[in-house]
Formats: sequence, structure tokens, C-alpha cells
Amino acid sequence: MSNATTTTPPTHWARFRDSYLFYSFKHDWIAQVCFVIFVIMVSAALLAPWLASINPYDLSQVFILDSELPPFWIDGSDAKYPLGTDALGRDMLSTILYGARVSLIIGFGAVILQALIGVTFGLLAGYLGGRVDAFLMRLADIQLSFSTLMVAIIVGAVFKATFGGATYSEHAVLLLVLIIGLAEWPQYARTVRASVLAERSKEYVDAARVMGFRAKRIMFRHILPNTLSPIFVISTVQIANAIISEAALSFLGLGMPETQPSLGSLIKSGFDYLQSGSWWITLLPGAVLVVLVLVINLLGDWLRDVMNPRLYKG
Amino acid sequence: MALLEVSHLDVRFALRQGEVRALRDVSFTLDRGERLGIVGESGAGKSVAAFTILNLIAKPGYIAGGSILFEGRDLTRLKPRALQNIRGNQISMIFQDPMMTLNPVLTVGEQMIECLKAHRRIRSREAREIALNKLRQVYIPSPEKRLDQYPHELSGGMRQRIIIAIALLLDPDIIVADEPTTALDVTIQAEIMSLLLELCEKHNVALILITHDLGVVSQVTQRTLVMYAGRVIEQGPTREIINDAQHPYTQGLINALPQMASPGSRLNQIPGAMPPLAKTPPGCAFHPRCGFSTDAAGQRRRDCREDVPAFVTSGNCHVACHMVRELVERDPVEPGEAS
Amino acid sequence: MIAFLIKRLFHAFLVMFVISVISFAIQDNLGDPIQQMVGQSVPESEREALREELGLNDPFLVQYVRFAKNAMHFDFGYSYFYNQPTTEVILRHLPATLELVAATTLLIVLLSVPIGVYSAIRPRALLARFFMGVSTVGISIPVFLTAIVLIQIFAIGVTFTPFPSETGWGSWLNDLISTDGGMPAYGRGHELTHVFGTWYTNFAGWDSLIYLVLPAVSLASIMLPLFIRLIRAEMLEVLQSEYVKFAKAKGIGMRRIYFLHALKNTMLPVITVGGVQIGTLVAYTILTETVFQWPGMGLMFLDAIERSDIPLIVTYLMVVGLIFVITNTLVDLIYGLVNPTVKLTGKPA
Amino acid sequence: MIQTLQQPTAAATVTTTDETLVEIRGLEKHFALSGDFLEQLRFQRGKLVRRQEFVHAINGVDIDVKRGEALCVVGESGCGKSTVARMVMGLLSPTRGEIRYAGERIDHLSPRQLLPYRRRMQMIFQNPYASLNPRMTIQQTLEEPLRFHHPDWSRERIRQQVAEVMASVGIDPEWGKRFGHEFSGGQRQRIAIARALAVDPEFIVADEPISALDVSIQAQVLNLMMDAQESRQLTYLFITHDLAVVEHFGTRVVVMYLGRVCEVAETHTLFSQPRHPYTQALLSAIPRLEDDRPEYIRLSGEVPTPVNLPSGCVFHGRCPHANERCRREVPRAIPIGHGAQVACHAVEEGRL
Repeated sequence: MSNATTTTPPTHWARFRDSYLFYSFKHDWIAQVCFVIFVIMVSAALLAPWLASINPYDLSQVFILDSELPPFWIDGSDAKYPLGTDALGRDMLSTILYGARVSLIIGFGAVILQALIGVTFGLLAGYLGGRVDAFLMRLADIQLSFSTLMVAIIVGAVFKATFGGATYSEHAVLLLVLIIGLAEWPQYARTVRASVLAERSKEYVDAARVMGFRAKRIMFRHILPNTLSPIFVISTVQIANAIISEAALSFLGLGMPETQPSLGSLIKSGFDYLQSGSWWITLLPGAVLVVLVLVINLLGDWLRDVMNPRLYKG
Repeated sequence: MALLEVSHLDVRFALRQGEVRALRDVSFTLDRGERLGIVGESGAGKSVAAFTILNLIAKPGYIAGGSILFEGRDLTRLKPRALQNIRGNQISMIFQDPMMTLNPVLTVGEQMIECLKAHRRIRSREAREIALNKLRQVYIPSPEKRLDQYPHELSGGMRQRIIIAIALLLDPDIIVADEPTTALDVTIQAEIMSLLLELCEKHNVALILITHDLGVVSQVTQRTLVMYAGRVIEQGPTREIINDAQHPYTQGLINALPQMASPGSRLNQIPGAMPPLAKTPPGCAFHPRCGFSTDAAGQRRRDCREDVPAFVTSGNCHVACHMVRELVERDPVEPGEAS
Repeated sequence: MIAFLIKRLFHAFLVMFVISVISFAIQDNLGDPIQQMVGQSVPESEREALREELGLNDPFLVQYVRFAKNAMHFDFGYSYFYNQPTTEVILRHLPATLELVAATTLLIVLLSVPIGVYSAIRPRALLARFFMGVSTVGISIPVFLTAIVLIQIFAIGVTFTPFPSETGWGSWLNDLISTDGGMPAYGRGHELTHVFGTWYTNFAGWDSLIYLVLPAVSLASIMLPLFIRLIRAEMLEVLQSEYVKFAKAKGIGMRRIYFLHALKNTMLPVITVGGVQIGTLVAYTILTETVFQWPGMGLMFLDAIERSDIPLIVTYLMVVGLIFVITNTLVDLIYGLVNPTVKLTGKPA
Repeated sequence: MIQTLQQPTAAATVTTTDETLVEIRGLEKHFALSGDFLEQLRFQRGKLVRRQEFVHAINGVDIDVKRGEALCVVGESGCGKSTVARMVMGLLSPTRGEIRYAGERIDHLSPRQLLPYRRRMQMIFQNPYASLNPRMTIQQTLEEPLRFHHPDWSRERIRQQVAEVMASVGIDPEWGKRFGHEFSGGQRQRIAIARALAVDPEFIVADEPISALDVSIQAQVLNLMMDAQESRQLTYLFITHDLAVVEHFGTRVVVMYLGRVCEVAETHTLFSQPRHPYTQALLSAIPRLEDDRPEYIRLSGEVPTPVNLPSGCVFHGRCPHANERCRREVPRAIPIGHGAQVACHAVEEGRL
């Protein structure tokens, strides 16, 4: 009759190729640059054991005499250590690669946990409404008013006090995923709930109910797929936030120990040497952290502009 | 000289996917005190036309050509300041949805008085008196109380009356009303429409009424303009268009109304749907849906497919159709054949 | 109005109840006061007697009620480290944090509104794009890193040469970033003015005010971009609304449309978000105070965690909770007063 | 180009029987307005009292839908017509009253017990832009109900049934692999009708199915619904505010105001001789093509809120014929011949 009937239906690839998402990516050089940097950083971090010249976790590979050597472009550098060494004599480049790996693993792990908790709670609250909704949302409100960072610090402090410093350091990755995941689920829950409420009032959900479909089918087969774009958009922001939160916790001494450094604990360990002029120990991992978070945030901004989902405000 | 003279207006929207032409070669005139209806289906460009008259088209839309002469001045070329002096003062506007049109955080009085103060050197007390007076004219009960109320405290019908009162505040020459009753209930619609009609007649205000409702047009306006896919396809005296439309689309639109078929029988439908503005077909935009554009062999006529039809004068009407002459000869047309 | 107040108070009470339960649970599980009170040498039987005497063997609920009763009188016990009532310790540190938060809030309010509004009115202008770019970078830099960089630049001074000096651009860049430093960066300084009680202020003179600059700027660096982006986004949305178009159609001047019609509607959601963000600000003081050795509650809290000073941790939680609850209630009240569509009966009309 | 079957001259010959398919008795629906306990607190004369407020959406409605007819329910927004439709379909549960389907009570059934009725009664919605799941293809949308209700059917049989339904509503089979957003409003409404027809129902509730469409598309969809009624012997409960459509489409009409039924009559009777003052006002307000000037009956005042329902006749505040009794006493529906009923004291007393 009009636009849709003339040609055969497109394939999935053609659909993606013609999609607005792909179109705007092609026409947005910032998004392209960010995407390339992001892919390079993630792959370099994941391939750290193969790329790095030394394993910073293994102190037998480290020569303490080589400590505080500057990067290659400054006098006094050593060709073995292109970005210099830290106070323990570890190669900065290798340490940063490993550190970025830890930061990314914690960031993604924490976001997966947040999403699992948050999406489940958000779906339940939005679809069931009533007391479940009131309870979960009030919980989320209280937690948010306390601010996620504060909650993470408190939970971290409690964990540390419960398990003791040594055990805490040993399982730091897992614990940090748990801490950040528990602290930040309300963001997901509120976003998902808001879009579930918006979707639930649409008539296709009524149509499904009139068909007699059961609540579970309606929730997961009909409503959930339609809340994916806001989930996707806040996921980018949340990964950036989780990486920053991890860095903050490590900086406060509630995160990764210096022996298995993340970007945050690298910054912390270098902080003490700032006065003595060894700026690279702090500022190089700092720069890597900022670039990583920045490209994720810029990609998130781009996604939000393209998908334009109704996000929960406030 | 006509009060308002719109000629060859061309409005485009520069969207990321490409340029969309929302209005093409739209021309019409409006005399003092005249009531003109612009009808069309959603997406025909009639709202764009309404906003263009006040040069209120916002980015990414822009006026690409044509002129709007009001009292000898071209509104498309005026400086923002001069336009501001005309808006709400000599030409005012009524919007579609009264629930969205008034600012929720300002009182009715503030929104009325600011309009007076923007155009006249006037003291607040005087402005308040004028506002009260206008509220009385639109039959608002206890107007003193209303002035200090916020919009959300009033019903939709009441808000639309207040918007009409604002439109009338400075005794304008023209009111542009964009679907002023679409968002309202049937009984309220009738009330608002008759109020608008009464006030326009009383104050000799010209009215441009944009609507999709042929019934409203037939009752309120003297002249009608039918739009399809961004173009004017037919214009003339309302009575003649309603009773004896010339363009196949206008005919189809009128014949598709339930009241034109006997109860229980099938309605006279136009096949297909109006193309989106970005995908307007070449030639006459209506030709893929038109029941007359085929020749004896059942093929689409070449001129309908390729050439944009020029206006042909038929009686008091101007019609943009290649086949007007033939159709007039073939009269009377059986509407059922149109599909 | 009174029903609204009662409702808000009830909410506040509820939140405080939840916080107190959590705080108590932490205290109950982590703090072993006996350990702290007596040494390792005391035999188990004596410890048990002491436990019984202190009521530590009572059921959870009984202990909680005792805790809550004491909490009502602001009695949270003694700090292990300071050997003083925890409330006294907190009160000594509270003014420093509050002053830091106040200075930061001032910075945010003064800068975010004009920048956000400007970026919304002229979204394509070069300056607006610059602001948006800077704010995206701003939210991507962790607060402690900002603090470190600020200290390096303004306090220590950039005396080292990070770029290779042999090349022309290297020495140019080195010159560009080199600073002398010299700004005070650690602590509150010695020029404080006594106000009353434990309150000494940095606000009374330039010599002390300068100590506030770096901590406040770095604390603002995380919140300011968020507010600029929020105000810009809200304002852009409002400018698209029908009522703004109608105001234009009425012939109202653009200045009045921007600063009355649009701004008033923009600020409504910003107020709500602002209330929540004050909480976040207090949380971030922990980071800034640590970097700047600012003697506020945040630094005290972190030290308390290091020292496992459980009563002090619990008191801190309760006090911070109270601050959040009070600010949120105030913000709700202000929102209700500003927004005419909220009748202060509790439900939007 | 898709064409529906068209017989412009022959009037639809749908056999209306006297058998009542759906029987609605004493239906009431109240929505609690105030949220939790705290939001119900109010100050009255210096005392804090708890007051729960309700929206009285439906206040005692009796409607019979006869097999084979197209019963239209008209009224202005807030009159409760959509609420009635949603309660019939089990999307809302009534506060009071009974709904019977073919003699069986269905208003209190569990979702599982309702399942057999889901195949017999279906619904068409107002907004074609929201009634299709954006993440499902048209084929999936149409197959899902069949697979759900006929788990024993083979894939082939389901596909065949879908193809048949698509053909009957004029959907190109090529559309199947596409998503809803690729179609225009009229096309989407066709797909939504196909979804309802897929399970082969006998009764369809249509909630303002053409209100969101343009005039030329409205005619297409109405024709399609009339075709389907004829070929499938459907019964319609048709909710609308558009009286012109009612006049054309309806067998009988129910006029509602503020949650009550004012008048029930055959379409022709109602349009030629409206009895209830509200019906008269409503009919006079339709903008007609023919006459030059509207001669409509001006109603005074505003529609009251359904929160504080007026005493007596809900229409008395705006009725030109209201008297003391109307303000006091709720009018009952009285038969006025030809199966028509009017709830009006003035008619009963012969004042009107």
C-alpha cells in the first residue's frame, strides 16, 4: 500500500546497516574515535599477560634498584622500562596494563551484578506494583539518598572489618564487584521500573493480557525486550561509574592491594611520591583511567542521543 | 488589498536524514474579517502552515522561499523585534492542546497581563481590568478568581477559553487557530467553536482555522483550502467545496465520511494512505491513490505521474488536478468508483 | 500543609529507623567492646561476666531498643581511639565538613545555572560546546585525581619537566604547565575564627578562606558538570514545550521567555535532583578531605575505619543519615512551595 | 495494492438474534485515588482525619450485548465507556456487579479459568502505534496467540491459519517479517485486527479503534470491521466518542455520562428521536456538513469530577430540564418502547 510493501523484507545485517544507530555512528567521528580507543584499551588490558614485559604480581621479576625510573623521553630513563618504574621498581607499562585489566574486570563484573539485581527488582516493582513496588523503591530511595559511593565505602569498611585486612586483600576483586554491585543497583532498578511503567500502560501489553498470556511471559517476552535500550544506555554510564568507584575505594585503601594493583591503587601508591618529583607513578595511571572513563562516557552520550530512551530523572 | 497575502511559500526541514519539504508552493489570501479553513489529514502540512504565518517555524525548519505579506510588510523578512510586535498583537494564535499551552508555573493573570505589557505601555491595574473584561467576553464564570489561579486548577474547556481570551486581548486583525477543538470533548468542542465564531464576527477578526474536521470547516468558514502532502490542491468557497468538490482527493475525503453512506453499508474509502512528506511521489502526489488517474488501458496517466498539476479555475474554485476539465464533463461522478 | 509536614516527618523517621537498624547491626556484629575495654590477659570468665553486666548477651531486639533510646539522646558511647563521647568527636569535626560542603554548593549554584542556561539557549555556540566538552571531561575525572592534580599545580608547583626539553614543542609545553605553586593545600590553616562552641570558621577572612579554595574546587569538579548537563537538558526540553511556543506566539520578549517561563520550569526537577546530590557531596568529602588532610568528618571517618573505631563509625553513619534526611525534607518542602501544581497535601493535583 | 471486499450498495445483512451474549448487571468500579495511609490524612475543622477518596468511574451500569449486533457505547471522556470495555475483557476487575458471557459469570474467574473465554472474546485498541509490540515481527505477533492457545497445532497449521487471517484483513503476506514501526497507522490497525481475529473469536470489544486515524483511513478500517462481522458472524461492543460513526456502524447505542447509562436505543430510533436531554445535547453538537450554522443545545457548566459525584441524576448540574427531584433521586432506566430505555425523571414524568 505504501512504503512497506514494495520490496522483500531485509535481512538482519541489512536492518542493522540501514538502522539509525549505524547511520549516526558513521556520521559521528567522536563516536568512532572513542570506539576505536575503547576497543584498543580493552584488548590491551585483556591481553596484559601476553603484552606486558613483566608480571607485576610476581615480585621475583622486579628489581628494587630500578625504582622510580622516569619514562623514556626524560633523562635518566632506562630502555627496559618505556614508561619508567614505580617505587617498587615495577615496569609502569606492565603495571598499568595489569591495573587496567583489574579495573575493567571489576567494572564489568560490578555492572553485571547491578544489572541482575536492578533489572529483576525494577521489573518486579514496575509490573507488580503495590506493596512490592513501594518497598523496593523506598529501599532504593534510601540507598540513593545516602549516595552510592557512601554505601560502597560503608559496605567496604564493614567487609574489611569482618574479614580482616589480609583476607580482604586476597579476595579483593570479588569483594569489590560485590560492594559496587550492591551499592549501585538502585540506578538500574529505577530506570527499569520507570520504563516498565511506561511500557505496561501501552496497549500491546493489554493485548497480550487479553490473549490470556501469563504474567511471566508478558514480563519477560513482551515488556523486558522493550526496556533494553534504556538499560543499554545506563549500562555505559554505570561501567564508567563502577570503574571510578573502584578507583575511589582503592584510593581510600578499601580496594585492591598494592601487590595486585588496579588503576586506583596505582594512583594511590604514587601519591606519596608526588612531592619527590616522581609524577609519572601517579599521573600516568591517572591519565589512562581518565581516558578510559572518558571514552566510555562519550560513547554513552552518543548512545543516549541516538536511542533517546526515556530515562529516569533524578 | 488583502489583509494577508501568502505567496509561493516553501518550508523545509533540514533533518539529519536529508531535507524534508513540508510546504510546497503554498499561496492564499485572507481578507479583513474573513474566515478561512485549512483542511487536510495529519502530515499534510497544515500545522506547519499555521506556524509559518507567524514565522514561528523552529529549527531545523526554515522558510526556503515565498513571502507572507501582512499590511504590506513581508513577515518572512522582518527583524525578530518587529515580528515580536506583530505576534499576539495583530496576529495571534490558538494552539491545539489547552492542557499543554499554558505555562504550569504562572497564574492565568500573569500570562494575560504579560501579553498586554509586552505590546502596550500600560499599568498593571489597567492590564488587569482588560484581562478581566476579556475573560467575561469568553463567558468565564467568576473571572476575578480565575486570574489568580494556576492552569492546572482549570478544566480543558476553561483553559481553551482563556487561550481564546489571550488571543483576543489586543484586538488582533487575524487569529490563527490550529485544531482548537481537537483535544476537547464533543459538547465542549461545539461550545468553543461557536464562541470563536461569535467573537470573530463581533470584532471583525479574520480567522484561519486549521482542522481535519470537514464538519467544523463547513460550519465556521467562508473559504476553504484543502492540503495534501504539503501542497494546496484545492481552494474556494466552503459551500462549493463541500457540495461540489472538484479534486478527486477532496471528493474522496468528503465521501469517506460515515454520513455520506447509508447506515450499515460500506463506506467509500480511499485506498492507501497519504505518503510521508519525505517520500512524496513525483507528479501529482495523490496519483497512486487516485481513481481517475488511469487511462483507458488501465495505466496511470503520464501527466499525473510526472507533472505537478497547475491550478485550474473551475467555477469559483481553484483546483490542482490534471483531469479537472474531463471530470467536470463526466459529472456527476459516482463516488463509489473512486476506489 | 500540616498533613504534608507530618508525612515528610514520618518518611524522615522511617529512613532514620532503617539507618539506625543498619548502624546497630554493624555495631553488634563488629564491635567487641570487651576486647577494647580490657586487654588480652583477662580470663574468659571475667569477660563473660562483663558481657552480662553490659547487657551484651540480651536478645538483639532488647539491645536495639537500648541503642535507639541512647541514640535519641545523642549518646552513642565512647570512641575507642579518642576516649571521648563520640558525639563530641563528631561535633569537633562537623564544622569543617559543613563549611567545605557550603563553599562547594555555593560554587555549584553560582556557576551551573548561568552556564547550563547559556548552553541551552545557544546549544550550537562555540562557548556552549566548550562548556559541554569540559563537563564531559569533568565527570570522567575521579575527584581524588582532580585533587591531586590541583595540589601538584597550585600547591607543590610543576617544577619537573615531563616533556622532552630538547624538542621545541616539549620545552614549550613544559613552560606552559610549569607553575610555582605556593597555595595552601593541606588542612584548614591557623587563621580560623571562633564562632561558638566547636565551630571555627574559614569564612571570616581572606587568609583562611584561601585554604578552602582547592578542596572546594575539587569537590565541585564532580558535581558541577552533572548540574550543568542536567540544567541544559531540562531547559532544552522546556524550550521545546507548547507553552514556550505559545509565549513566543504572544509576542513576549525572549529574555522574559528564557528567564521566567523556561527557567522556572527548568528549576523544578533540578531542585529535586539537587537534594539527592547533596548527599553525594557529603560522601565525596571523604575523598577530598583525605587528599587535602581537611580535618572534617570524612577524614575522621576514614581514620576510624583504619582504627576499627566502631562507635565512631556508627555515630558518623547516624549523623550523616540525619544530614541527608534533613536536607531531603527541606528540598521537598521547597519543591512543594515553588511548584504550584503540588498542593502541600501530599499528592500532586 | 490491497483491496478489501467491497459491496458499496448492499447494506450489511448481519443477523441479530435476541440471544444475549454478554450481560452486564449493576456494574460498579471505583479507583482508590489516595495512595498510602499518610496521603489519606486531611485536616478538617482543626482535626486530623483519615479520608479515602475514590474515582467513581462506573456507578451501576446494566448493558446487554445481543449476539450478532454491533452495540456502540458513546460518551465523552471520563464517562467510563473504556472502563466498561476493560472490565468485560477482564483487564480490570469490577468493584461490584456481574458480567456474564453466554450465561456464565466471568467477572471473578482466575486467569486460568478465563483462558477458554480468551479465544471467544478479543479486543481491538485505540492507538495503533502502541498496540503492536515493537520488538516482534508481524508474523510473531500473529503466531504467538495461536501457539499459546493451540499448543497441539503443528507449525504448518499455525502458519496456514495466520496466512488466512492475513488475507482476510488485506495484509500482504510479505509484511510478516517486518516490524510494526515500518507501517502506517491504518496498516497497523489492520494488523491489530488480524491479531484479534487469529484465535477466531465470536465477540470483539473495540475500544475507539478508529479515533487515532485519519478520515480516509477510518473508512478503510470501518469497512474491514464490517466485512469481518459479516463473514465471521461477529458481535461487537464498539466504544467511541464519534457519533457519526455510531450512526453508521451501530445496531444499538448506549449513551453514557459520568459512569451511568442515560439512554439505550436502536441506532435509528436514537438518532431520529433522542429522549434523554444529554443525548439531545450530544447529537446537536455533531458538526454536520449540511447546515450552515450549528443549532446546538448549549449546556451550562462543566462535567463534574467523578470523585465527588453529584447527588441524584449525575447530569442535573448541566441539564436545562432539571428540577428538585433530579437533584435528589437517581433516575432508573425506564422502557420507552422498541426496546429502548431512558434514565430520566423528566421523560418519566412526561415533562419531556
